[in-house]
Amino acid sequence: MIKKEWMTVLSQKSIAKNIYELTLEGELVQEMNEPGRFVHLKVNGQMMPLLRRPISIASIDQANSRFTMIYRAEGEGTKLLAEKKAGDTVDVLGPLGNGFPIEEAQPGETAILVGGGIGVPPLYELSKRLNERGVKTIHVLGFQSANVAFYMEKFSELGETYAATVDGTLGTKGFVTDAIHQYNLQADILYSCGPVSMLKALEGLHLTKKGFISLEERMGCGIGACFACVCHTQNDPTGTEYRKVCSDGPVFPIGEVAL
Amino acid sequence: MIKKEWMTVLSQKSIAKNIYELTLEGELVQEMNEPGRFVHLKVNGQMMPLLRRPISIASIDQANSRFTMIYRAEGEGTKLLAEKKAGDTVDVLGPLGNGFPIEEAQPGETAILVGGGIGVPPLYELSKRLNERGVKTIHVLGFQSANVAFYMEKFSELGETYAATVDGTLGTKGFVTDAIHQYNLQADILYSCGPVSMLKALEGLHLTKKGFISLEERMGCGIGACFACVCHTQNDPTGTEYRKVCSDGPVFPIGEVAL
Amino acid sequence: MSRLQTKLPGLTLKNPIMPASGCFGFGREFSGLYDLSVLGAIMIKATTEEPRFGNPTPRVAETPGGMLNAIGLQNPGLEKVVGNEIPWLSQFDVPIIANVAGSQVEDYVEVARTISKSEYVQALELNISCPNVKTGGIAFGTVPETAKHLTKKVKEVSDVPVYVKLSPNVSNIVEMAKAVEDGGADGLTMINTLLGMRIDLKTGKPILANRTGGLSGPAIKPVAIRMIYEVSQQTTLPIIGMGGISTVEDILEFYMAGASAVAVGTANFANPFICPELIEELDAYLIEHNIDHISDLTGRSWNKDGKRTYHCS
Amino acid sequence: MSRLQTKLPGLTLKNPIMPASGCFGFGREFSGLYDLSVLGAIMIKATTEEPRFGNPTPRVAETPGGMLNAIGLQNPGLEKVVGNEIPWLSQFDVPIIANVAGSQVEDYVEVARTISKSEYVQALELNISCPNVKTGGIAFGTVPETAKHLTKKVKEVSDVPVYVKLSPNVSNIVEMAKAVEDGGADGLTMINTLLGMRIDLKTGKPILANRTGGLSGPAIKPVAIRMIYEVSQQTTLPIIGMGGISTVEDILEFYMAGASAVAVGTANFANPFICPELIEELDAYLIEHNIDHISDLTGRSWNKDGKRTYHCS
Ligand SMILES: Cc1cc2nc3c(=O)[nH]c(=O)nc-3n(C[C@H](O)[C@H](O)[C@H](O)COP(=O)(O)OP(=O)(O)OC[C@H]3O[C@@H](n4cnc5c(N)ncnc54)[C@H](O)[C@@H]3O)c2cc1C
Ligand SMILES: Cc1cc2nc3c(=O)[nH]c(=O)nc-3n(C[C@H](O)[C@H](O)[C@H](O)COP(=O)(O)OP(=O)(O)OC[C@H]3O[C@@H](n4cnc5c(N)ncnc54)[C@H](O)[C@@H]3O)c2cc1C
Ligand SMILES: Cc1cc2nc3c(=O)[nH]c(=O)nc-3n(C[C@H](O)[C@H](O)[C@H](O)COP(=O)(O)O)c2cc1C
Ligand SMILES: Cc1cc2nc3c(=O)[nH]c(=O)nc-3n(C[C@H](O)[C@H](O)[C@H](O)COP(=O)(O)O)c2cc1C
Ligand code: FES
Ligand code: FES
Repeated sequence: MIKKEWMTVLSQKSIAKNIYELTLEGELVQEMNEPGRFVHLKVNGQMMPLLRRPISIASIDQANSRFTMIYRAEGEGTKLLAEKKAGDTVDVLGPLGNGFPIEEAQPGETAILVGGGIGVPPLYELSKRLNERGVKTIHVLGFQSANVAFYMEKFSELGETYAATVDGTLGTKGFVTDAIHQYNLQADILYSCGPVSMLKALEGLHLTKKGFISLEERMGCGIGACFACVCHTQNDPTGTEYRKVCSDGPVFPIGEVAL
Repeated sequence: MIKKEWMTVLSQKSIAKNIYELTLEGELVQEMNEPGRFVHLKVNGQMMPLLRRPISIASIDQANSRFTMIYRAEGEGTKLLAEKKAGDTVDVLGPLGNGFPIEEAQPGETAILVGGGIGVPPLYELSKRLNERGVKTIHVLGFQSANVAFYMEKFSELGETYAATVDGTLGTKGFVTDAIHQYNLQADILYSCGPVSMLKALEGLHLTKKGFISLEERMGCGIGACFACVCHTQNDPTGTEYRKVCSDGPVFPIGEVAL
Repeated sequence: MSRLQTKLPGLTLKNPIMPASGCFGFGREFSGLYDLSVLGAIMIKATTEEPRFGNPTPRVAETPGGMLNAIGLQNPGLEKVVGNEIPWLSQFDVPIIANVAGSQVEDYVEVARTISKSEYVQALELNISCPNVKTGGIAFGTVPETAKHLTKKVKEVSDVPVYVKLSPNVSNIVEMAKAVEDGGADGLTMINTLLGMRIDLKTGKPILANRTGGLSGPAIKPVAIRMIYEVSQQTTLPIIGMGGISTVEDILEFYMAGASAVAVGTANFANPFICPELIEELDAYLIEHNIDHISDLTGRSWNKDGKRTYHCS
Repeated sequence: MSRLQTKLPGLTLKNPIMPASGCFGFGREFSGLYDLSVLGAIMIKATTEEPRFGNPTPRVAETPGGMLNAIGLQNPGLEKVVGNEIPWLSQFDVPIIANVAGSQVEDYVEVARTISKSEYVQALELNISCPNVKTGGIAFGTVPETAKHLTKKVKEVSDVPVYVKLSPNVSNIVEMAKAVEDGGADGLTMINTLLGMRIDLKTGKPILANRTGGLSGPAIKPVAIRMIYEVSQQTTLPIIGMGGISTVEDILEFYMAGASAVAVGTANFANPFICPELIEELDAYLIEHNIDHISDLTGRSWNKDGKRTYHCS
């Protein structure tokens, strides 16, 4: 169920240039069942900034009623969020959307998890869950540069992990697709989150039979009521059929929505 | 000279219902020479609230580069101000306007200082200075009720002090003018700050030959550039002659401006 | 909560607070958050004759104290709205106000005719402030004669009272209000959004794919208050006020300006529970301030009595 | 700072940042805070033929992300402005743009004639967005023909280029801009304030004694950007943009929308040092981003080149 709660900041730390890891505590964590869902945050109790910010759930610790997000402090809202200290509170609406279906990967199969930039975070909880299920995970993480890369070690603990950076300062120089080619990576199922250009390139690779991608879109309500975040379907790319990223997604099977 | 400085909160405490005493530290205090001038405060570094808030200087401690204000937390801005804690900073523009002329009271004379509500604070520094100059001070302080009264003891230390409250919970029941009548108070010079209705009533009393009153008006710039805070003069009550409360005032000789 | 009960043409409302059109879809999503029966009414998303996908994304952008949207009237079309959405919503004990849009007079007339015949629809809200209309451009909402004509045509076919939603993008809002009053409108809803734009400094292009969009939220409240103040003194039509409402104080301000009910749009995004919260807080406020009935406040800023034609009977 | 130097009709500016009319008086007060010679120009307070006291107080009210003002064109009158204020201001090395107001065509013409003959005035800004005009009401700023006629009459008598200040309270800003272009305007300044109101809940009355006032500040920025975007594509007149500017990012947004210079109004109240600060920051921004000249950004949102007629020569 979707809830709204003032959750308490347990810790906040900078883990790369402008990248923060924020852990919150509260009841709402009990509703978090699936990797790939997101929360919608109001960074203060004031009128500005007006809108909530959608941020993915990066890892869940239900036993302790905590969850962690990783985000880039860039605009007005995320910069204010980065100022929060342990003990402060944050207004959280969530969990929202539909996550990555882990049941689509069978125990013994190999899943390739491909993330780009701030699309990486939701793959972390996903990888943990897949591994628990006995699915082997390969991680390919793309960043602009080494100084904004994060969680390489954490992913390495869960499976093979490759990096690609645009400037070559970490891993393969280039994009995640370059790393996939370089290491000739193979898998049964693909899970991905990142910029549309990356998702498109991955779709074009036809690397696996099954695949799931997570989209980003500017949002109003975050719950499916305002039609801010819709996209066309591949079935009806110019017609009136649509999906809402916030409530039908953000995760879709490859081939469902027009990128 | 008018300066703008991020000053540091030394202390903030609630001294009556919704009434706060706030002490700030910084260079700007060196510019504060006269009682009755004010500062223009931006309560945060954000876009809302947009405008500064004018608050009187209640007492000045130049040796320690500190000054104190007393204000009522009522609207959006003053409520945010009330949240400031020691160590926080406040954006202060000032000192602004022209204060109470202490040289108009001669040593040995008696000054009556009449304040109403949040008009009381600037009279405190004034009273200290008059006493230093050898002027005897009588204080008449009007409040709605005992629970919003403040600084009665501090004023008592400087001279005879009378209270008037609308509900009679402290001192004379009624207005400051009732207290003045009740105790048949007499003086050589009047200094007053408070609501216009009170200033008008005082003007009507013709209690002293000389008198100075401090006005309030909604302000834009606070420095005399925007014409937000003008008032007519008694010489030309419907014409184009005017005074700006922020830069010609807030203190005017009785009889100068139309109330 | 009888001090909140509100009677307007075609509508008997438990309370005068309702979600504004386009910010609440057809209620399905919010029904998962709270019981929609607590609401005064629901203004459903604009309905057009044919299904519409709307504009490309991005469709929203944030601005200082407000937001821009260019949804482009996305909706499943008249048939599905009347066949599925409205009947589904009728399970709740809450009046439905159907927002009617179109590209030309005939479209509006067709939608109004059909949707007003739905047994669950209590009133229409004629959206003449849409920037995407084909014939006449924004003329429906900015040219008095055109607005009057449209209102008349819709009134001829509607089985329920018709509220006309005014656009603030005009020099003379009173003239527009009088025109639709002449056209037979039963009430007004105001204001729709102000036309605005934001540019993304990284790309140098407008953030919205549609380039311009409608500005809503607290930033536009002073414009809404001013327009309701002007119009409420010059027409006898009841006004459902909207534009930046997010607190009880805002609601009181709209009433004092001249509103007889209010709608909450953008604030639902920051706090999806805002409508039920405001309903409770407004009731508490009236009790605390010994106000017998919310309608006593209508027009208080210009009318000593504060009594108007439309209030609880 | 040659990358900031800006040439506009009648004006050679060290930089394109100037205080907006009405927010800076005649410069006396701000001259005590910093050297006015750093400014690109100064738009002085509106001048009318006769001295004016303006409206009763309160004259300002705060709104979400903005403020309302109803100063009512208080000024010492043409004679004193030309005789005292302008000569005093001429001690600074900064172009003066005189804001001209009036109640009827003849007033504007008279003020324009006299003030444009002052050796210190480089350009006029025709304020046709004042809500207090006698003849024709707000017609000067909202009826294209009237605006065109006025512009023409003023152009006939003015010794310096005439910029017309457009009101945002219209349905079609392009039509207004084209009308004053036809009337012979040399440039546009936009936008003036949106008409708004706030009600004091304690008294139930409007906060402003004048009841309505002009809305300025960040809240109106999206409206300004939209209008400049539209107008800059449809006329060849250079635009001095304003409406909510308080950061360098805001200035860039105005340029990308189509402005060739900018003015800062309300932000001077929150931070009286804002103009010199923005001038330094803008220069630093251009250096950091390898932008040769600020004018390269003009119209970038709709024009690939971003080059327009008016820029540094
Ligand atoms: C489902 C989903 C999950 C996300 N998960 C993460 C995450 O885990 N970590 C992370 O760093 N970022 C994530 N993002 C992106 C994040 O929402 C934006 O970076 C953030 O909203 C920008 O806010 P701001 O205050 O920095 O920028 P501003 O420019 O101040 O934002 C202004 C408005 O635009 C919206 N906006 C701006 N950029 C984006 C964007 N890229 N996507 C969506 N809305 C945007 C904001 O939400 C806000 O409404 C996610 C986005 C979506 C849709
Ligand atoms: C010269 C001067 C000295 C003052 N000294 C004091 C003082 O020492 N202690 C104190 O408590 N108050 C003082 N005031 C009044 C104080 O400025 C207001 O109470 C305060 O600005 C209200 O702000 P707010 O955020 O509470 O209210 P809001 O309603 O949020 O204010 C909105 C806007 O209206 C203005 N405003 C509202 N009420 C007033 C008012 N009464 N006077 C002027 N502007 C107002 C605010 O400054 C702001 O711009 C003084 C006013 C003036 C003009
Ligand atoms: C995302 C969004 C979609 C909207 N869609 C519609 C619509 O379909 N029909 C309509 O009449 N108004 C629509 N509006 C306007 C609102 O109903 C309302 O008039 C306006 O937003 C002002 O109120 P607010 O400031 O409370 O949002 C929409 C507003 C927003 C923000
Ligand atoms: C207090 C005040 C007084 C103003 N006086 C004038 C004026 O005399 N003439 C004029 O053309 N515009 C006047 N304006 C409008 C501004 O010049 C400017 O167009 C408007 O405020 C938008 O810019 P901003 O948001 O940066 O303030 C005034 C604005 C304010 C806030
Ligand atoms: S954000 Fe409102 S429908 Fe998706
Ligand atoms: S507040 Fe601007 S002139 Fe006084």
